[in-house]
Amino acid sequence: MASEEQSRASSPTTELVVESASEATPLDEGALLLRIYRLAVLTRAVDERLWIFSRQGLAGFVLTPRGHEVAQIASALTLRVGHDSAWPYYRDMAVGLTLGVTPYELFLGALGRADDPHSGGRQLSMHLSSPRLRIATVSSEIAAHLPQAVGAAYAARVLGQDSVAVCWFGDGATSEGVTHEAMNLAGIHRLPVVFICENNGLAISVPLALQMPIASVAARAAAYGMPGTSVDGTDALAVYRACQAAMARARRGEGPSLVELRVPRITPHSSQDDDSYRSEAERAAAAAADPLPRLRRELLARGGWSEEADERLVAETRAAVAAAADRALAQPPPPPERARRWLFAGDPPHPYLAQLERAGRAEGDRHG
Amino acid sequence: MASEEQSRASSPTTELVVESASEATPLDEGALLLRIYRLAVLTRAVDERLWIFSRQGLAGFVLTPRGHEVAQIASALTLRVGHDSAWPYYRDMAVGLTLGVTPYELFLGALGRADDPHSGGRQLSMHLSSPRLRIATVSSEIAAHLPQAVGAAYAARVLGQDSVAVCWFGDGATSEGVTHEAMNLAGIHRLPVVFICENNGLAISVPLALQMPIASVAARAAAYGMPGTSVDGTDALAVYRACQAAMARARRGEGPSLVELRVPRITPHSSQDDDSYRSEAERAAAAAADPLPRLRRELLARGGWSEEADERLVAETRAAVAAAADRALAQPPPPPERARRWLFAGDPPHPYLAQLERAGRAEGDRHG
Amino acid sequence: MVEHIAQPPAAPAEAGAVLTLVEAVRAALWEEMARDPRVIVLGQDVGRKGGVFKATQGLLAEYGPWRVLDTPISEAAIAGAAIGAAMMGLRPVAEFQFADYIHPAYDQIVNHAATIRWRSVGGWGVPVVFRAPFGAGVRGGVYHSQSVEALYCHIPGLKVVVPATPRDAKGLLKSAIRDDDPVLFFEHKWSYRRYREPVGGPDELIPIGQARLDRPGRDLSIITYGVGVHHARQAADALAAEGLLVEILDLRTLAPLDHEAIARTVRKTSKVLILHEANKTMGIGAEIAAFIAEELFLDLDGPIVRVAAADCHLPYNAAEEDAIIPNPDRVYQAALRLARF
Amino acid sequence: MVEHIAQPPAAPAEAGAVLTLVEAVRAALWEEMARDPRVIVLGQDVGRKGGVFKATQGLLAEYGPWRVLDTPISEAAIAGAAIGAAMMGLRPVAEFQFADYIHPAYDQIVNHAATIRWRSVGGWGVPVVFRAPFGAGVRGGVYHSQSVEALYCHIPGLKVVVPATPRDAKGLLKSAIRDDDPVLFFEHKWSYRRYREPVGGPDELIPIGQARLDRPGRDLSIITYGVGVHHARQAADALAAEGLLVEILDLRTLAPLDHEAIARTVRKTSKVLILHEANKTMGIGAEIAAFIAEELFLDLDGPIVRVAAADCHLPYNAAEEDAIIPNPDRVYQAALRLARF
Ligand SMILES: Cc1ncc(C[n+]2csc(CCOP(=O)(O)OP(=O)(O)O)c2C)c(N)n1
Ligand SMILES: Cc1ncc(C[n+]2csc(CCOP(=O)(O)OP(=O)(O)O)c2C)c(N)n1
Ligand SMILES: [Mg+2]
Ligand SMILES: [Mg+2]
Repeated sequence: MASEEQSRASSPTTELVVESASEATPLDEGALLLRIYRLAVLTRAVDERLWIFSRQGLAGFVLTPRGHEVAQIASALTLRVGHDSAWPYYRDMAVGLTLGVTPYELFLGALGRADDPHSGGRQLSMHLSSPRLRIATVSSEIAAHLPQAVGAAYAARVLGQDSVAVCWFGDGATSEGVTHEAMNLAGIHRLPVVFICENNGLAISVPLALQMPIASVAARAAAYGMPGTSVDGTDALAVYRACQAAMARARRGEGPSLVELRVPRITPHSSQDDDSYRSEAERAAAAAADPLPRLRRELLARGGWSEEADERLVAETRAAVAAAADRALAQPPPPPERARRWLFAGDPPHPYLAQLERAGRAEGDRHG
Repeated sequence: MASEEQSRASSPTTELVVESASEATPLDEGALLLRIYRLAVLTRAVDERLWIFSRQGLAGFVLTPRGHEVAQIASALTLRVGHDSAWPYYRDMAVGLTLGVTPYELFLGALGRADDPHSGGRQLSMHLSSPRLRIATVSSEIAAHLPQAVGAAYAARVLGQDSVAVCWFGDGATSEGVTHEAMNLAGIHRLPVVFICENNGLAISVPLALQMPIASVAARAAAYGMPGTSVDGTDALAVYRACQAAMARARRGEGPSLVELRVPRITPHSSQDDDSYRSEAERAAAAAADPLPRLRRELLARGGWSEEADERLVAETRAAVAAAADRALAQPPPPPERARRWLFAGDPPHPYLAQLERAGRAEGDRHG
Repeated sequence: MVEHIAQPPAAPAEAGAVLTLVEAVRAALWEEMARDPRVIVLGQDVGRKGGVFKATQGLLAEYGPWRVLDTPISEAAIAGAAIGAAMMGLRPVAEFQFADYIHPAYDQIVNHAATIRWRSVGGWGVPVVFRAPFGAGVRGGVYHSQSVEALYCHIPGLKVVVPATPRDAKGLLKSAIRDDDPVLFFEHKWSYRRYREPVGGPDELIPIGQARLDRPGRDLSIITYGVGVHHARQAADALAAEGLLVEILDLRTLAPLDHEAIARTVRKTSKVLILHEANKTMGIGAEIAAFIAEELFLDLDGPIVRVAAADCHLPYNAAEEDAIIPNPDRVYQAALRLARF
Repeated sequence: MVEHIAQPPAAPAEAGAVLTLVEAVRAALWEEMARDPRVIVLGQDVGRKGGVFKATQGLLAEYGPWRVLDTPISEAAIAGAAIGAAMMGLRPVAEFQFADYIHPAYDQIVNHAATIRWRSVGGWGVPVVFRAPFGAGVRGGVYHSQSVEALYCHIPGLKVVVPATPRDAKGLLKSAIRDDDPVLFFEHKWSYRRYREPVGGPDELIPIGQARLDRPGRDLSIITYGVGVHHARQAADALAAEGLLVEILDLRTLAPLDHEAIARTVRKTSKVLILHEANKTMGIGAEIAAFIAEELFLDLDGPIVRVAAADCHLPYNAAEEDAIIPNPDRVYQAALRLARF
């Protein structure tokens, strides 16, 4: 098949080289953990603020990553930003923050402000989108982005680009027909896709036992001729290694992988949910599995991180997030007459999005 | 869960008890093989006649079971007719003949005659339907009947009926999203479903290697927590045993199974297809795997069957089929003003279908 | 598991109970499940959670997990299993969590539920109800706001019902469950808890296919359904102040349309405004207008006006959403112009 | 594998070549793939077999398996992968083997292809063409006969194109492929090989959104598309014998409708017959009639007549199928009645 000509060996990668998020230098584990921790603290601070907005009636619908942060960050760190394409779902706030989305931009979205570069306030909170960072526009619909990610990987092959498509989704998404179709297509053509399942054991109220007859999502990889790994999604290094291996495999042209990250869902499904279907004990167990305290303890134990540094980080992060929130609050909603803009090509660009794209390109020029 | 109360142990079955197609007495292997062979000869005779109709322009679209006959018959013989529900696809002529559909009825359909009890001439040839035999109405659409079969099995559980839903489909159907959703749902609730894949290695022109990244359909069963077996679909006893085991499992309340029957596709996909995408060698290999000569040789070798008996069977079958064809040819097409009848409940019954149903019920009364 | 089920609320009240629309839906489900053991409910979160809008609350505790099934996120299988179960004698009520997520099941509904009776010359039937909350105004964004009802009205073999009031919701859902054919039943989520009224008792069935004269009038007819009925009432009140008597026809069923009721109101007022929250282009208003322009041309005294959404997806932010969807004031303005034509 | 590919036919001919509709489709694909390496074709049997109607014959040999992809039977993934690939810079042309099997991809098309540009405020675009043979008259039964075009005209963000002639098929498909937004492109399969005409060269683009005056007239307008154009021509010939000059407007694009061209012909003849093979209820004829009844009410001299399928699924047997779908004689009779109104 002519396809063989187009497959190329990817550049060699060693496990703990972070070729992502603006740096491409080797990192030691401690530095990596600290990096993940900083992003997790940032995510938590943004999340806390969103719940406040929600309670104040300022943000209509809050989807929270609480419990998933470390899984999201450690996996997202394995991407080359703006090069690999990212296909997150609605819970992936920390994927966004890791890839370069700012808290200000997230608040613009959650508050439905005109400048929101993701959707101009058209989508619910955390529905990321950034052409510059190659983050595909998130929809609220479960699993629909999986075949799209596979198409992105297919495009990379046709265009001869060394780009991997990375796709995040919940355990609930594994029951959708498109998930099967997407994984199958990726497997047939050994496309560079990494499927990352953030398995929190619940699709809103529906427990895993009512979603699938087997215990492990990763076990399904075999049906698609790809490797499947299941790792503790609160173990930062384990997540990072598993995703890095899957990325390396994709870059070597060996095809897709499925990585299952087992995580707790600490909050209700969303700000609209009451979690009444879980027992007190179940909720407590989820809270006890919070990855943040664990990571903090790990950093302190390793040395090079102190209680004082930690307090400073949290305080500084909160202050920065509060400032971003205030800035976003001061922004206006979209002008009503804009409602039908961008249904089709040819409209003038969204001003703030265009500005970010220009700045991103300029930065890219400097770095390239 | 209250479900447990509703699950009941099914009646014990031994492997070679045919509880189906009007008899429930133990059969020896020889008798079973002969029975399968007779039905295969009948199927072939009907099929031959359909191709003639097609060439004469009398039947618009012929879908042929050639190569699949033994797989279809031996699997269908494991059903209790009118009790288990049958969910065939468009290639399953021999499933129909085995369950009690007559050649005359098939010809009525292929010729688009008013009396066709399956669809009144509304659907293409071989689109079976028989409430009395519990054969669900076949659609031309790949895989769409799989979740419906699962629903039928679910209904049996809710209604406390000891009925299995048996679902036939091609390798092509395994790529559809609904197939995944259906198998998953059946697995979760351990529903009494037998999934039978007639794998002929082709979805029209698309070879298995472009349909799935793994070699075996049966291997996918593991993803749904059910057993999968792959057997040579031209080996009558192997097919029968595999399906019988799956039926027994379903009746015991242990849940669904996936049985892959590997078969040759001897003809082009349909009367509209030219098979130009297969090499001469590929077509020859398919023809060489014809299950009929093999079964005939086996019967002759076992004894109890002779060349003369065989010639007589073929001649008698051909004559009976020709008579049925002539009878069907003499029937009128539907009256045009009937076109919109049966869009909704409340219309008068289809006359010939009603007659068959009445006769079937009467027969059921006698046997019951 | 059972202990974590939300407290089962008391069984629904008798005739005359004053309920919201969503309570009326729940009451209808409850009563029909009590009446007929073949009725089952399936969908995402319908059991342990009782539905994201609580339309199925308490059913799991009352009727058990085989009759109240929490499904995986598999819309095509939800629809397909409901179809197969219906063919084998059950009366499934399949819930889609939002109408916006019914699309993955489109094939099962239009290619199968709609065709099975016809293609088997009456041999098989599909008594399924496909329920879904729909509609805008809740700031739900692209995927929690859609009006999808028109997408099913082109398909023979399907019935499409949209109740506007609690009483109709209860009586129509009961009719839909007892109907021998597939019914799409769309419940406007913005209206779920906004209005209360006395509902009928366990035996009140409201027939599918019959419009309801919501308010008799003289000068102009507003033909509408769902949340449109409430907008029309407000607009009509305001127009009364201008001396205009507006007739409001609540269609209740979109397929089949009640052509006679439409003809009656057109002949009476000769001026027609059609109102729906669904997009204007190819909303059911198109079919109603076409029917009138074809069959009642000589009865018309002015153009047939449509007030509907501005052919756009629906955003989360209020400013843009309000710019797109109809509201009582827009209905008032359009009606005034038409009345003066 | 390569040796079994059907003999690659010669590359498509130049401007003026006399082609059938399906040959014109193939020529457009061939030329656009030659012109732009980002164009790919994917679908079931599009490669080794060259498509069940041979619309893609020879493309695999010419452009290789990465640009001509034989997919599994996964309509949702075909659409979804095309969307994702388009977002990353390709220009995919996704084929559904029959329009009847596009429904499993409905969600990807209406919830994603249609929304992605809008929901990302222009950040992402989806330049995909979704092609499918459609239409009746081939005795294909319920699943090889459907007219599904109307099901996409309610959805903002989608364009819907239906060529009636080979020249239009070629020029419109080329425009669709070069369009930056998703286009549904439906090819009437009964017309695939029935008519031949000279087609345009590699640079002839026929713009999406513009109707074509197929035949100027005076007494009555037939507004139609697809196979309807051919029925209308026959009916118009017969009506000419009665002294009636019929104007035929071929819409070519159903979304967006060419409102100006519709207005021109209505103002000219004041009598309108809308013709389509799709079911009457909620076919695009409904929208056209509603538009006219709303915007051109005073220009009308008679009811707006629709000739369309009788709201039914389509059977395999000829007797019932012919009773359901329109034909030139039915158009003739209805036009005559309208002319005499
Ligand atoms: C196709 C579709 N069906 C239903 C929904 C409604 N819904 C929103 S979130 C959700 C549960 C998703 O669970 P999971 O995929 O495990 O993600 P989690 O929220 O647990 O991270 C459901 C059913 C949806 N968004 N999309
Ligand atoms: C949903 C759907 N998509 C496409 C088709 C067109 N089609 C008809 S038969 C066929 C191939 C089916 O292959 P397989 O399932 O292996 O069955 P086989 O014909 O080989 O027995 C295709 C693609 C269809 N019928 N349904
Ligand atoms: Mg989950
Ligand atoms: Mg096959």
